[in-house]
Amino acid sequence: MDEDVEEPKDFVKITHNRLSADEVSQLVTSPSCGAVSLFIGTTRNTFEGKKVVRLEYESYIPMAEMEIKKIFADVRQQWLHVKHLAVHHRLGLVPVSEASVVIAVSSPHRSDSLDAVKYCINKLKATVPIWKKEVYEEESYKWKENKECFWKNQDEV
Amino acid sequence: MDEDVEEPKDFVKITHNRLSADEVSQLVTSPSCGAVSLFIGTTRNTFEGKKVVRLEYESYIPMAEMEIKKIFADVRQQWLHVKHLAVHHRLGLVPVSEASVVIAVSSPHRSDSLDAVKYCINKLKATVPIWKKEVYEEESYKWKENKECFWKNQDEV
Amino acid sequence: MSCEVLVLYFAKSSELAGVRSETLTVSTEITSQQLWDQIVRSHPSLSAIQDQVVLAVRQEYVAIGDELLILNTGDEIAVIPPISGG
Amino acid sequence: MSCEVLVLYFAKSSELAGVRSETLTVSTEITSQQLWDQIVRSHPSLSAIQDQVVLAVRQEYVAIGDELLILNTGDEIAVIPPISGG
Repeated sequence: MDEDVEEPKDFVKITHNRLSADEVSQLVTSPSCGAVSLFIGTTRNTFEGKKVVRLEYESYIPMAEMEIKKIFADVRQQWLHVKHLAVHHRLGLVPVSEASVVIAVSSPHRSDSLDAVKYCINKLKATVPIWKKEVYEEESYKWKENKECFWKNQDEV
Repeated sequence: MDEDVEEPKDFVKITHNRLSADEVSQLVTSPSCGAVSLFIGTTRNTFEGKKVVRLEYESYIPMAEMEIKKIFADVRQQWLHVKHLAVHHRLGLVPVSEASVVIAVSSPHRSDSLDAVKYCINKLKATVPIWKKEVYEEESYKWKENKECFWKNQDEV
Repeated sequence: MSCEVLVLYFAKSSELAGVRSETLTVSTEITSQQLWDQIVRSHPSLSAIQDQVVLAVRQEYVAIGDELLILNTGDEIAVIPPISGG
Repeated sequence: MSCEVLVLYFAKSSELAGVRSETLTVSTEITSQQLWDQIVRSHPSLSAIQDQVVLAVRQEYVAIGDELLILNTGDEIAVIPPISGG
Protein backbone atom coordinates (compact mmCIF):
# COMPACT_ATOMS: atom_id res chain seq x y z
CA MET A 1 0.00 0.00 0.00
CA ASP A 2 1.35 3.39 -0.93
CA GLU A 3 1.67 5.73 1.99
CA ASP A 4 -0.13 8.55 0.21
CA VAL A 5 -3.29 6.66 -0.65
CA GLU A 6 -4.55 6.26 2.90
CA GLU A 7 -6.79 9.17 3.79
CA PRO A 8 -6.31 10.82 7.17
CA LYS A 9 -9.19 9.90 9.46
CA ASP A 10 -10.72 11.55 12.53
CA PHE A 11 -12.45 9.55 15.24
CA VAL A 12 -14.56 11.11 18.00
CA LYS A 13 -16.61 9.11 20.48
CA ILE A 14 -18.33 10.36 23.61
CA THR A 15 -19.68 7.32 25.37
CA HIS A 16 -20.94 5.89 28.64
CA ASN A 17 -18.92 2.72 28.08
CA ARG A 18 -15.51 1.79 29.40
CA LEU A 19 -12.62 3.01 27.26
CA SER A 20 -9.90 0.81 25.78
CA ALA A 21 -6.39 2.03 24.98
CA ASP A 22 -5.96 -0.87 22.54
CA GLU A 23 -9.14 0.00 20.69
CA VAL A 24 -8.21 3.67 20.32
CA SER A 25 -4.62 2.94 19.34
CA GLN A 26 -5.80 0.46 16.72
CA LEU A 27 -8.12 3.09 15.21
CA VAL A 28 -5.15 5.30 14.39
CA THR A 29 -2.58 2.64 13.50
CA SER A 30 -1.51 2.89 9.88
CA PRO A 31 0.97 0.84 7.83
CA SER A 32 2.62 4.10 6.76
CA CYS A 33 3.11 5.31 10.35
CA GLY A 34 5.89 4.33 12.72
CA ALA A 35 4.48 6.14 15.75
CA VAL A 36 1.30 6.17 17.79
CA SER A 37 1.20 8.42 20.85
CA LEU A 38 -1.55 8.07 23.43
CA PHE A 39 -2.68 10.08 26.37
CA ILE A 40 -4.96 8.40 28.91
CA GLY A 41 -6.63 10.53 31.55
CA THR A 42 -7.52 8.47 34.60
CA THR A 43 -9.55 9.38 37.63
CA ARG A 44 -7.62 10.01 40.82
CA ASN A 45 -8.46 8.87 44.34
CA THR A 46 -7.74 12.13 46.19
CA PHE A 47 -8.26 15.84 45.82
CA GLU A 48 -6.71 18.17 48.38
CA GLY A 49 -6.56 15.36 50.89
CA LYS A 50 -10.20 14.36 50.46
CA LYS A 51 -10.91 10.82 49.40
CA VAL A 52 -12.71 10.68 46.05
CA VAL A 53 -15.19 7.82 45.93
CA ARG A 54 -16.46 8.34 42.40
CA LEU A 55 -16.56 10.75 39.49
CA GLU A 56 -19.34 11.59 37.14
CA TYR A 57 -18.92 13.24 33.78
CA GLU A 58 -21.56 15.02 31.73
CA SER A 59 -21.28 16.78 28.39
CA TYR A 60 -23.00 19.02 25.91
CA ILE A 61 -22.40 16.21 23.46
CA PRO A 62 -22.98 17.69 19.99
CA MET A 63 -20.98 20.81 20.83
CA ALA A 64 -18.24 18.73 22.47
CA GLU A 65 -17.92 16.69 19.28
CA MET A 66 -17.69 19.89 17.24
CA GLU A 67 -15.04 21.36 19.53
CA ILE A 68 -12.98 18.17 19.32
CA LYS A 69 -13.19 18.35 15.52
CA LYS A 70 -11.93 21.94 15.71
CA ILE A 71 -8.94 20.70 17.72
CA PHE A 72 -8.30 18.09 15.03
CA ALA A 73 -8.39 20.82 12.37
CA ASP A 74 -5.85 22.85 14.39
CA VAL A 75 -3.60 19.80 14.71
CA ARG A 76 -3.70 19.15 10.97
CA GLN A 77 -2.68 22.74 10.29
CA GLN A 78 0.26 22.59 12.70
CA TRP A 79 1.48 19.04 12.04
CA LEU A 80 1.13 18.24 8.35
CA HIS A 81 2.39 14.68 8.78
CA VAL A 82 -0.12 13.61 11.40
CA LYS A 83 -2.15 10.74 9.94
CA HIS A 84 -5.11 9.65 12.10
CA LEU A 85 -6.59 11.29 15.20
CA ALA A 86 -8.91 9.80 17.81
CA VAL A 87 -10.53 11.05 21.01
CA HIS A 88 -12.74 8.84 23.16
CA HIS A 89 -14.26 10.50 26.22
CA ARG A 90 -16.29 8.65 28.80
CA LEU A 91 -19.42 10.04 30.49
CA GLY A 92 -21.41 9.05 33.57
CA LEU A 93 -19.90 7.24 36.50
CA VAL A 94 -16.16 6.56 36.17
CA PRO A 95 -14.59 4.48 38.96
CA VAL A 96 -11.22 5.56 40.36
CA SER A 97 -8.25 4.46 38.18
CA GLU A 98 -10.38 3.98 35.07
CA ALA A 99 -9.86 6.09 31.96
CA SER A 100 -12.02 9.17 31.42
CA VAL A 101 -10.35 10.11 28.14
CA VAL A 102 -8.09 8.41 25.61
CA ILE A 103 -6.42 10.42 22.85
CA ALA A 104 -4.37 8.79 20.10
CA VAL A 105 -2.40 10.29 17.22
CA SER A 106 -0.42 8.49 14.53
CA SER A 107 2.34 9.89 12.34
CA PRO A 108 5.17 8.48 10.22
CA HIS A 109 7.77 9.83 12.67
CA ARG A 110 7.35 10.10 16.40
CA SER A 111 7.84 13.76 17.19
CA ASP A 112 4.66 14.81 15.36
CA SER A 113 2.41 12.40 17.22
CA LEU A 114 4.08 13.11 20.59
CA ASP A 115 3.68 16.86 20.22
CA ALA A 116 0.18 16.63 18.73
CA VAL A 117 -1.19 14.42 21.51
CA LYS A 118 0.04 16.92 24.08
CA TYR A 119 -1.62 19.75 22.17
CA CYS A 120 -4.89 17.77 21.98
CA ILE A 121 -5.20 17.12 25.71
CA ASN A 122 -4.23 20.70 26.61
CA LYS A 123 -6.76 22.13 24.16
CA LEU A 124 -9.48 19.64 25.13
CA LYS A 125 -9.23 20.79 28.73
CA ALA A 126 -9.58 24.41 27.63
CA THR A 127 -12.41 24.25 25.12
CA VAL A 128 -14.50 21.06 25.10
CA PRO A 129 -17.78 21.33 27.06
CA ILE A 130 -17.49 18.36 29.42
CA TRP A 131 -17.88 18.55 33.19
CA LYS A 132 -16.55 16.38 35.98
CA LYS A 133 -18.22 16.10 39.36
CA GLU A 134 -16.03 14.66 42.08
CA VAL A 135 -17.93 12.96 44.88
CA TYR A 136 -16.04 12.75 48.18
CA GLU A 137 -16.20 10.16 50.93
CA GLU A 138 -18.40 12.27 53.21
CA GLU A 139 -20.81 12.57 50.22
CA SER A 140 -20.01 16.19 49.56
CA TYR A 141 -19.11 16.92 45.97
CA LYS A 142 -17.58 19.54 43.74
CA TRP A 143 -17.91 20.47 40.07
CA LYS A 144 -14.33 20.66 38.91
CA GLU A 145 -12.91 23.50 36.80
CA ASN A 146 -9.94 22.99 34.48
CA LYS A 147 -7.35 25.71 34.99
CA GLU A 148 -7.08 25.65 31.18
CA CYS A 149 -10.80 26.48 30.72
CA PHE A 150 -10.40 29.35 28.30
CA TRP A 151 -12.82 31.86 29.83
CA LYS A 152 -11.35 31.48 33.31
CA ASN A 153 -8.06 33.01 32.14
CA GLN A 154 -9.00 36.20 30.38
CA ASP A 155 -11.39 39.11 30.66
CA GLU A 156 -12.99 38.57 27.30
CA VAL A 157 -13.46 35.40 25.30
CA MET B 1 -5.15 4.72 49.72
CA ASP B 2 -2.73 7.51 50.44
CA GLU B 3 -0.87 8.74 47.42
CA ASP B 4 2.49 8.54 49.11
CA VAL B 5 2.28 4.91 50.14
CA GLU B 6 2.40 3.42 46.65
CA GLU B 7 6.01 2.76 45.69
CA PRO B 8 7.15 3.81 42.21
CA LYS B 9 7.60 0.72 40.03
CA ASP B 10 9.70 0.03 36.96
CA PHE B 11 8.67 -2.58 34.39
CA VAL B 12 10.96 -3.84 31.63
CA LYS B 13 10.08 -6.69 29.30
CA ILE B 14 11.91 -7.78 26.17
CA THR B 15 9.81 -10.47 24.57
CA HIS B 16 9.04 -12.40 21.42
CA ASN B 17 5.32 -12.05 22.07
CA ARG B 18 2.86 -9.53 20.70
CA LEU B 19 2.64 -6.30 22.70
CA SER B 20 -0.52 -4.87 24.22
CA ALA B 21 -1.09 -1.16 24.86
CA ASP B 22 -3.79 -2.02 27.41
CA GLU B 23 -1.47 -4.35 29.31
CA VAL B 24 1.35 -1.81 29.48
CA SER B 25 -0.96 1.07 30.39
CA GLN B 26 -2.51 -1.01 33.17
CA LEU B 27 0.93 -1.76 34.59
CA VAL B 28 1.52 1.93 35.24
CA THR B 29 -2.00 2.99 36.19
CA SER B 30 -2.19 4.22 39.76
CA PRO B 31 -5.11 5.55 41.83
CA SER B 32 -2.96 8.58 42.69
CA CYS B 33 -2.23 9.41 39.05
CA GLY B 34 -4.44 11.31 36.63
CA ALA B 35 -2.28 10.76 33.58
CA VAL B 36 -0.83 7.87 31.63
CA SER B 37 1.14 8.69 28.49
CA LEU B 38 2.03 5.99 26.00
CA PHE B 39 4.25 5.78 23.00
CA ILE B 40 3.77 2.88 20.61
CA GLY B 41 6.36 2.28 17.92
CA THR B 42 4.87 0.40 14.98
CA THR B 43 6.56 -1.12 11.97
CA ARG B 44 6.13 0.73 8.68
CA ASN B 45 5.43 -0.71 5.25
CA THR B 46 7.91 1.34 3.23
CA PHE B 47 11.46 2.65 3.44
CA GLU B 48 12.72 4.98 0.73
CA GLY B 49 10.07 3.68 -1.64
CA LYS B 50 10.91 0.02 -1.06
CA LYS B 51 8.14 -2.21 0.20
CA VAL B 52 8.97 -3.71 3.58
CA VAL B 53 7.62 -7.22 3.89
CA ARG B 54 8.76 -7.93 7.43
CA LEU B 55 10.98 -6.77 10.23
CA GLU B 56 13.11 -8.72 12.62
CA TYR B 57 14.46 -7.42 15.89
CA GLU B 58 17.31 -8.82 17.93
CA SER B 59 18.82 -7.59 21.17
CA TYR B 60 21.67 -7.96 23.61
CA ILE B 61 18.97 -8.63 26.15
CA PRO B 62 20.66 -8.30 29.58
CA MET B 63 22.45 -5.11 28.53
CA ALA B 64 19.27 -3.73 26.90
CA GLU B 65 17.43 -4.26 30.18
CA MET B 66 20.19 -2.47 32.07
CA GLU B 67 20.19 0.45 29.64
CA ILE B 68 16.42 0.79 29.95
CA LYS B 69 16.78 0.87 33.73
CA LYS B 70 19.37 3.63 33.34
CA ILE B 71 16.81 5.60 31.32
CA PHE B 72 14.28 5.09 34.10
CA ALA B 73 16.81 6.41 36.63
CA ASP B 74 17.36 9.50 34.44
CA VAL B 75 13.60 10.03 34.22
CA ARG B 76 13.16 9.83 37.97
CA GLN B 77 15.89 12.43 38.45
CA GLN B 78 14.32 14.84 35.98
CA TRP B 79 10.63 14.31 36.77
CA LEU B 80 10.19 13.80 40.49
CA HIS B 81 6.44 13.23 40.19
CA VAL B 82 6.58 10.39 37.70
CA LYS B 83 5.05 7.31 39.35
CA HIS B 84 5.42 4.10 37.33
CA LEU B 85 7.46 3.41 34.20
CA ALA B 86 7.16 0.56 31.71
CA VAL B 87 8.93 -0.43 28.52
CA HIS B 88 7.97 -3.52 26.53
CA HIS B 89 10.06 -4.23 23.44
CA ARG B 90 9.29 -7.01 21.00
CA LEU B 91 11.94 -9.20 19.33
CA GLY B 92 11.90 -11.56 16.38
CA LEU B 93 9.52 -11.21 13.47
CA VAL B 94 7.19 -8.20 13.74
CA PRO B 95 4.55 -7.92 11.00
CA VAL B 96 3.89 -4.49 9.47
CA SER B 97 1.60 -2.29 11.62
CA GLU B 98 2.23 -4.25 14.80
CA ALA B 99 3.95 -2.65 17.79
CA SER B 100 7.69 -3.12 18.24
CA VAL B 101 7.82 -1.04 21.43
CA VAL B 102 5.33 0.28 23.98
CA ILE B 103 6.41 2.81 26.60
CA ALA B 104 4.08 3.99 29.36
CA VAL B 105 4.55 6.56 32.11
CA SER B 106 2.12 7.60 34.83
CA SER B 107 2.11 10.79 36.88
CA PRO B 108 -0.38 12.72 38.99
CA HIS B 109 -0.49 15.51 36.38
CA ARG B 110 -0.15 15.10 32.67
CA SER B 111 2.83 17.22 31.70
CA ASP B 112 5.30 14.98 33.56
CA SER B 113 4.16 11.80 31.88
CA LEU B 114 3.93 13.44 28.44
CA ASP B 115 7.44 14.84 28.64
CA ALA B 116 8.91 11.72 30.24
CA VAL B 117 7.52 9.35 27.60
CA LYS B 118 9.09 11.48 24.88
CA TYR B 119 12.40 11.43 26.72
CA CYS B 120 12.20 7.64 27.09
CA ILE B 121 11.68 6.88 23.41
CA ASN B 122 14.36 9.37 22.31
CA LYS B 123 16.87 7.92 24.75
CA LEU B 124 15.91 4.31 23.99
CA LYS B 125 16.71 4.89 20.31
CA ALA B 126 20.10 6.31 21.28
CA THR B 127 21.37 3.86 23.86
CA VAL B 128 19.53 0.52 24.09
CA PRO B 129 21.24 -2.34 22.20
CA ILE B 130 18.43 -3.56 19.98
CA TRP B 131 18.67 -4.00 16.21
CA LYS B 132 16.05 -3.97 13.49
CA LYS B 133 16.50 -5.72 10.17
CA GLU B 134 14.12 -4.60 7.45
CA VAL B 135 13.45 -7.18 4.77
CA TYR B 136 12.29 -5.77 1.44
CA GLU B 137 10.02 -7.28 -1.18
CA GLU B 138 12.85 -8.36 -3.48
CA GLU B 139 14.33 -10.19 -0.44
CA SER B 140 17.16 -7.76 0.01
CA TYR B 141 17.47 -6.43 3.55
CA LYS B 142 19.15 -3.77 5.61
CA TRP B 143 20.20 -3.44 9.23
CA LYS B 144 18.72 -0.13 10.28
CA GLU B 145 20.62 2.54 12.24
CA ASN B 146 18.85 5.02 14.50
CA LYS B 147 20.01 8.55 13.78
CA GLU B 148 19.93 8.93 17.58
CA CYS B 149 22.42 6.06 18.11
CA PHE B 150 24.84 7.86 20.37
CA TRP B 151 28.16 6.84 18.81
CA LYS B 152 27.02 7.79 15.29
CA ASN B 153 26.86 11.46 16.31
CA GLN B 154 30.19 12.18 17.91
CA ASP B 155 33.87 11.39 17.52
CA GLU B 156 34.22 9.88 20.95
CA VAL B 157 31.69 8.13 23.10
CA MET C 1 -39.75 40.83 17.23
CA SER C 2 -39.29 37.87 19.49
CA CYS C 3 -38.56 34.19 19.09
CA GLU C 4 -38.50 31.01 21.13
CA VAL C 5 -35.10 29.57 21.87
CA LEU C 6 -34.14 26.36 23.65
CA VAL C 7 -31.93 27.02 26.67
CA LEU C 8 -29.75 24.18 27.97
CA TYR C 9 -28.14 24.10 31.41
CA PHE C 10 -25.17 21.97 32.37
CA ALA C 11 -23.37 20.91 35.53
CA LYS C 12 -23.57 23.55 38.25
CA SER C 13 -25.83 25.83 36.18
CA SER C 14 -28.37 23.03 35.82
CA GLU C 15 -28.29 22.41 39.56
CA LEU C 16 -28.79 26.12 40.29
CA ALA C 17 -31.53 26.58 37.69
CA GLY C 18 -33.24 23.37 38.71
CA VAL C 19 -33.82 22.42 35.08
CA ARG C 20 -31.74 20.87 32.33
CA SER C 21 -33.54 22.63 29.47
CA GLU C 22 -36.43 24.98 28.83
CA THR C 23 -37.92 27.20 26.15
CA LEU C 24 -37.50 30.96 26.56
CA THR C 25 -39.07 33.80 24.57
CA VAL C 26 -36.41 36.39 23.75
CA SER C 27 -35.96 39.20 21.25
CA THR C 28 -34.45 38.28 17.92
CA GLU C 29 -31.83 41.02 18.28
CA ILE C 30 -30.23 40.95 21.67
CA THR C 31 -26.76 41.29 23.14
CA SER C 32 -25.32 38.30 24.93
CA GLN C 33 -25.38 40.36 28.16
CA GLN C 34 -29.12 41.04 27.74
CA LEU C 35 -29.73 37.37 27.01
CA TRP C 36 -27.83 36.34 30.14
CA ASP C 37 -29.69 38.94 32.23
CA GLN C 38 -33.00 37.52 31.03
CA ILE C 39 -31.88 33.99 31.91
CA VAL C 40 -30.89 35.18 35.41
CA ARG C 41 -34.29 36.85 35.84
CA SER C 42 -35.90 33.44 35.23
CA HIS C 43 -33.45 31.74 37.63
CA PRO C 44 -32.03 34.29 40.12
CA SER C 45 -29.85 31.61 41.72
CA LEU C 46 -27.71 31.66 38.56
CA SER C 47 -26.31 35.05 39.57
CA ALA C 48 -23.99 33.09 41.88
CA ILE C 49 -21.94 31.96 38.87
CA GLN C 50 -22.30 34.93 36.56
CA ASP C 51 -18.58 35.73 36.55
CA GLN C 52 -17.72 32.16 35.65
CA VAL C 53 -19.97 31.30 32.73
CA VAL C 54 -20.01 31.75 29.00
CA LEU C 55 -22.89 31.05 26.66
CA ALA C 56 -23.01 28.89 23.60
CA VAL C 57 -25.28 30.06 20.79
CA ARG C 58 -25.97 27.44 18.14
CA GLN C 59 -23.10 25.44 19.70
CA GLU C 60 -20.53 28.25 19.37
CA TYR C 61 -19.02 29.98 22.40
CA VAL C 62 -20.16 33.57 23.01
CA ALA C 63 -18.80 35.64 25.89
CA ILE C 64 -21.33 37.55 27.96
CA GLY C 65 -20.97 41.14 26.78
CA ASP C 66 -21.87 43.60 24.04
CA GLU C 67 -21.90 41.16 21.16
CA LEU C 68 -25.19 41.45 19.26
CA LEU C 69 -26.89 38.14 18.56
CA ILE C 70 -29.45 37.50 15.83
CA LEU C 71 -31.65 34.71 17.08
CA ASN C 72 -34.30 32.57 15.46
CA THR C 73 -36.96 30.31 16.86
CA GLY C 74 -35.49 26.90 17.58
CA ASP C 75 -31.97 28.20 18.19
CA GLU C 76 -30.06 26.39 20.90
CA ILE C 77 -28.53 28.46 23.70
CA ALA C 78 -26.41 26.82 26.39
CA VAL C 79 -25.20 28.05 29.76
CA ILE C 80 -21.64 26.80 30.11
CA PRO C 81 -20.00 26.84 33.55
CA PRO C 82 -16.24 26.21 33.75
CA ILE C 83 -15.43 22.94 32.04
CA SER C 84 -13.51 20.05 33.58
CA GLY C 85 -13.23 17.38 30.92
CA GLY C 86 -10.17 15.30 30.22
CA MET D 1 48.99 -12.22 31.66
CA SER D 2 46.12 -13.34 29.51
CA CYS D 3 42.54 -14.40 30.10
CA GLU D 4 39.64 -15.93 28.23
CA VAL D 5 36.75 -13.62 27.46
CA LEU D 6 33.43 -14.33 25.80
CA VAL D 7 32.90 -12.19 22.69
CA LEU D 8 29.32 -11.65 21.47
CA TYR D 9 28.42 -10.43 17.98
CA PHE D 10 25.11 -8.82 17.06
CA ALA D 11 23.24 -7.86 13.91
CA LYS D 12 25.61 -6.94 11.07
CA SER D 13 28.72 -7.78 13.09
CA SER D 14 27.45 -11.30 13.65
CA GLU D 15 26.75 -11.70 9.94
CA LEU D 16 30.24 -10.46 9.05
CA ALA D 17 32.00 -12.55 11.70
CA GLY D 18 29.93 -15.61 10.88
CA VAL D 19 29.47 -16.37 14.57
CA ARG D 20 27.22 -15.13 17.35
CA SER D 21 29.68 -15.77 20.16
CA GLU D 22 33.12 -17.20 20.75
CA THR D 23 35.85 -17.37 23.35
CA LEU D 24 38.96 -15.29 22.76
CA THR D 25 42.24 -15.27 24.66
CA VAL D 26 43.34 -11.70 25.27
CA SER D 27 45.70 -9.90 27.62
CA THR D 28 44.29 -8.83 30.94
CA GLU D 29 45.48 -5.26 30.40
CA ILE D 30 44.55 -4.00 26.97
CA THR D 31 43.20 -0.84 25.40
CA SER D 32 39.81 -1.05 23.71
CA GLN D 33 41.58 -0.30 20.39
CA GLN D 34 43.93 -3.25 20.88
CA LEU D 35 41.01 -5.46 21.81
CA TRP D 36 39.12 -4.42 18.67
CA ASP D 37 42.23 -4.94 16.52
CA GLN D 38 42.54 -8.47 17.87
CA ILE D 39 38.86 -9.16 17.13
CA VAL D 40 39.37 -7.90 13.56
CA ARG D 41 42.41 -10.15 13.15
CA SER D 42 40.16 -13.12 13.94
CA HIS D 43 37.44 -11.85 11.56
CA PRO D 44 38.97 -9.53 8.93
CA SER D 45 35.54 -8.90 7.39
CA LEU D 46 34.68 -6.85 10.49
CA SER D 47 37.00 -4.08 9.30
CA ALA D 48 34.11 -3.03 7.02
CA ILE D 49 32.25 -1.62 10.02
CA GLN D 50 35.12 -0.46 12.19
CA ASP D 51 34.09 3.21 12.08
CA GLN D 52 30.55 2.35 13.13
CA VAL D 53 30.94 0.10 16.13
CA VAL D 54 31.44 0.44 19.83
CA LEU D 55 32.22 -2.33 22.27
CA ALA D 56 30.47 -3.30 25.44
CA VAL D 57 32.64 -4.62 28.24
CA ARG D 58 30.74 -6.35 31.03
CA GLN D 59 27.59 -4.80 29.50
CA GLU D 60 28.87 -1.22 29.63
CA TYR D 61 29.61 0.81 26.49
CA VAL D 62 33.29 1.41 25.72
CA ALA D 63 34.42 3.43 22.71
CA ILE D 64 37.23 1.99 20.64
CA GLY D 65 40.26 4.06 21.62
CA ASP D 66 42.92 4.51 24.25
CA GLU D 67 40.89 3.47 27.26
CA LEU D 68 42.73 0.78 29.21
CA LEU D 69 40.61 -2.22 30.13
CA ILE D 70 41.32 -4.65 32.95
CA LEU D 71 39.85 -7.97 31.88
CA ASN D 72 39.27 -11.23 33.68
CA THR D 73 38.45 -14.68 32.48
CA GLY D 74 34.70 -14.99 31.87
CA ASP D 75 34.20 -11.30 31.11
CA GLU D 76 31.63 -10.58 28.44
CA ILE D 77 32.67 -8.39 25.51
CA ALA D 78 30.15 -7.40 22.84
CA VAL D 79 30.59 -5.90 19.40
CA ILE D 80 27.80 -3.35 19.00
CA PRO D 81 26.98 -2.04 15.53
CA PRO D 82 24.65 0.98 15.25
CA ILE D 83 21.43 0.27 17.09
CA SER D 84 17.95 0.54 15.64
CA GLY D 85 15.51 -0.33 18.40
CA GLY D 86 12.26 1.46 19.09
